[in-house]
Amino acid sequence: MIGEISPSIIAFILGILFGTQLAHKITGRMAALVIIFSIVGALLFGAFTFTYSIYGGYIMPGLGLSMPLITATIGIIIGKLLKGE
Amino acid sequence: MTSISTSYEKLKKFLDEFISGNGYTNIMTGYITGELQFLIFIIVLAALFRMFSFPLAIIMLILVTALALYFTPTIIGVEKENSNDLNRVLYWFLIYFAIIIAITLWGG
Amino acid sequence: MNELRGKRGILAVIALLIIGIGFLSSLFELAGNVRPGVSQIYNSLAHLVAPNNIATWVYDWRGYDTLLETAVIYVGAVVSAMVIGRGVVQMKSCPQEPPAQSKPLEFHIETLTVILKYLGLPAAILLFSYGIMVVTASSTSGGGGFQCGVIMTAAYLLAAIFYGKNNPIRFGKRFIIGIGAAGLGGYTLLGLPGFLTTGFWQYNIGADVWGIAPSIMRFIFGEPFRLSLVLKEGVFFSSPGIIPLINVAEAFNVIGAIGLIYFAFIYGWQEE
Amino acid sequence: MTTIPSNLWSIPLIVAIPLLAAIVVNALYDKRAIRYISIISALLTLGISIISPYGYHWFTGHPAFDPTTFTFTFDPGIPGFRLSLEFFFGPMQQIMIVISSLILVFCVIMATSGLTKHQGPYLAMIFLLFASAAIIIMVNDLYHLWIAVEIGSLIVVGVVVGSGTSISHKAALKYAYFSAICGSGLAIALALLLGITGFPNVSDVVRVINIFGVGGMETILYISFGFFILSWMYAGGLAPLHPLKSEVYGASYPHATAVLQAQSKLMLVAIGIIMLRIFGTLPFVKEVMIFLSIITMMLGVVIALLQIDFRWIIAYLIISHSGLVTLGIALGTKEGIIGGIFQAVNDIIYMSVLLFCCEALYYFGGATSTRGSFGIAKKSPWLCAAVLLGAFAASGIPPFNGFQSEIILIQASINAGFPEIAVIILMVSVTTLIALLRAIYRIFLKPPENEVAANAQIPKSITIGTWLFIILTIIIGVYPDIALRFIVPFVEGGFLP
Repeated sequence: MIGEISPSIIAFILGILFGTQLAHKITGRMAALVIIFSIVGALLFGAFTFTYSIYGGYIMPGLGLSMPLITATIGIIIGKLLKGE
Repeated sequence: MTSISTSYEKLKKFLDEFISGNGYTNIMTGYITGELQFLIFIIVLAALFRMFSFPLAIIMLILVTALALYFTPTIIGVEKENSNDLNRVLYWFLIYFAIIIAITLWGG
Repeated sequence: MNELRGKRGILAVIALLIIGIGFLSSLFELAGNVRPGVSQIYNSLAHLVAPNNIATWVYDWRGYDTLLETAVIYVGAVVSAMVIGRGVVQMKSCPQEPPAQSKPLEFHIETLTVILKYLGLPAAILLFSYGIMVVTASSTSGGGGFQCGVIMTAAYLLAAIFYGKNNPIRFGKRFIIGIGAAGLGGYTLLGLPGFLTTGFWQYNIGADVWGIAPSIMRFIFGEPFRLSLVLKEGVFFSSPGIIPLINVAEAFNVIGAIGLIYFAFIYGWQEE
Repeated sequence: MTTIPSNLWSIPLIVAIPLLAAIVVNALYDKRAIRYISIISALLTLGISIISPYGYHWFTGHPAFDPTTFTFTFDPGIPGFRLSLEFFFGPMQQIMIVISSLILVFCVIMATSGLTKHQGPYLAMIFLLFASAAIIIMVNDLYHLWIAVEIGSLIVVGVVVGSGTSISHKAALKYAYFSAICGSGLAIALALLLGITGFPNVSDVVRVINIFGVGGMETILYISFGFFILSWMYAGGLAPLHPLKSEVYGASYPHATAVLQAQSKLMLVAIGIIMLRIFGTLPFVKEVMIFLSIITMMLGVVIALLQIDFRWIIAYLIISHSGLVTLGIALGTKEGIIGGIFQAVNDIIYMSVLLFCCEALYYFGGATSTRGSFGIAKKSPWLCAAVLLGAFAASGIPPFNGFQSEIILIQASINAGFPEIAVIILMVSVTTLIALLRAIYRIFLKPPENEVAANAQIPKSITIGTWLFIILTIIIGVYPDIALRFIVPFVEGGFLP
């Protein structure tokens, strides 16, 4: 269902919006660190209840990824890159 | 017991402590009018207690009149109790609330 | 506390006792006698709206109430900033004492350890994405908007503590005010589609419990958040409608409001 | 009034337009566009409240539940239980909101022309103040009631703080302190009511109490009433919280005080009527309300006699006249409620005249203290005439509007069996005149001893506003039916049609 993707898309857009508000320099290593952390976090938080597909974050019983957390982190880094500096 | 003229003297003495010069007569007028108004007000208010019971109203009327005349000028006390100090407002607030609850819960 | 000493203190204690006895006796009477009333009807209808009862009740059943509760946060922030000196007005014709202007706080960040210095920024970024995750999760779990705002501003405060004036999260004055205005304004305006099509303000046209909205509006606002609920009884489809959008607006409003309070208290407010 | 719709279009707009205007002007902060946006929004609100028909609005579009047939209905004529929360816009609400928004229009014009540059947040507060007043007068459910009182008190703080002086900061802080007590007290009262009835809608609460009774749980109703009274005192500035409220009135700019006093009168009327509807049948409830009103009336007017600043005299008189409003409602008879609501309308109008005149004094360099004499009558005779007429209206002298409502109140109290109250009302009106004339004589009439600005330019908006409201006082005074035809059907129709 489309309701399972749209949270990730909203999270991505919000990430870009707030990413533009970062002023500090972000190195490539830091970006990689943050994304890895976010994937670990996504595993910990799990998929939302009532999601039943891979794109919703549900992989198998007991294992799910919180997709908005990952897309938000990517969005923040992209937003930071867009802003430049 | 105090008469009106001695009440005037007392008020004048009270005002002399913090007022001098121009505003004097104007403020004195306000105080003496306020004093008389307040006396009448509380006497009428005491009479209103007849809505609860008639004997209570008579007792209140006599009591309030006697106390008011004894304690004149009352307006100084009224002004003092009217202060915007938080603790004083809170105190009166508590008293009012307690009286309201006492009257409504156990009055009947 | 001189006012409450002596005779007055005793009277105040007696008054408090009377109030306490009255209040407790009323609670004692109420215990076990609560009438369910309208909540029975609410419970029987809640599943029609969304898989999320709390969000449904807060946003779907209550009208201006929730909107104004959101506005309370906004107003609180504006008033706090006014106390600091933002938007203080004076009569042009009649000069008064100059308004209070608060100075920024003084920071001592020399003692920062290396770990904090290098992990502070990633932590702030992860907190940001956590906040965003919370607000997007709100279509399937309770609340979310307010929590997102609080988490985001906590990240802001954290970064301010770590880095002081060189805050890597540089919420500017205009960004904070703008996002707060966009949040509360967006929340208010989200009532408009329902108002224009059905006549009821903030009618949840995406969920459309009572079937009074035009189908095109139901499609626009309902379809993006439609979920399938796989239950024992079968598969159901339901959409929270405009509730996720309201949640995002609420999050923006709270970020603007609490961010403004933090900004004004940490960095002071100087008119440029 | 043949059909009363359950989705009246105007109700949400009356609240949403000020809310959106507040958001926009706060974001614009110091741009010139603020002036135009705020004036247009105020005029829009006024226009909508004038042309709007009467009816309900059920927010979020959930229908009523008809307990006899177990069906849902959008027809408000059927006595069902309301699922969603409702506002009601009737004739009484109409006249109250029209007059408040008229004040809002003038207040906004005065503020944008007379204040310094950074006026966005301040104007936002004034718009929200109006919105909270409009909500509270239309509200018919417990949730909105609470939130309107809560946001109303917070906004009062903002309006007062806006002037930035130390005295206004103090006043605001003290007022905010009590909002914590009274706001949560109202929440407790509403929670208790919700607990024993199970319905958040006031009409439903009343119906449940009337049909099913409270099952021997009167204690809960009484405690709920006690907390209700606290918020009534707080929102309207009744004794013993009048020192804080009068400080709020005195410490803000007079144009803001005009909106503030309108808001608190609306709060008094709205909460008072809700209290009468829910608790009116309990013994001792009306008596408590009557005593509270009388004490407020007399303390306000007596303390006003002692003040030495025109602003503070008006502030205490507003408090005192709030007591007149609540007295009428507390009497509980139809006549009394008509008198109380009518008094609120008149009070808002003539106090605005006095406050606008007080605002004009700022253009003479802020000469509001009665310690000096400024001889302003010579410099601006029309202003002096206006303030005298305002004082006459406030003290109930015919042919002004104060006379009409006070005579109704006096008759109502005599008919209710309390001639003493009639005496007190008369004394209050006489003392109001004394208190005002004291200040007017010193500031306007007495030959000048102190220097004031020689050629002060009073803005046209103040002059127009003052005279418009004076004309209103005379029109209502000569022809009271123009206001009463809004109020009487509301009261005679059993509060809610």
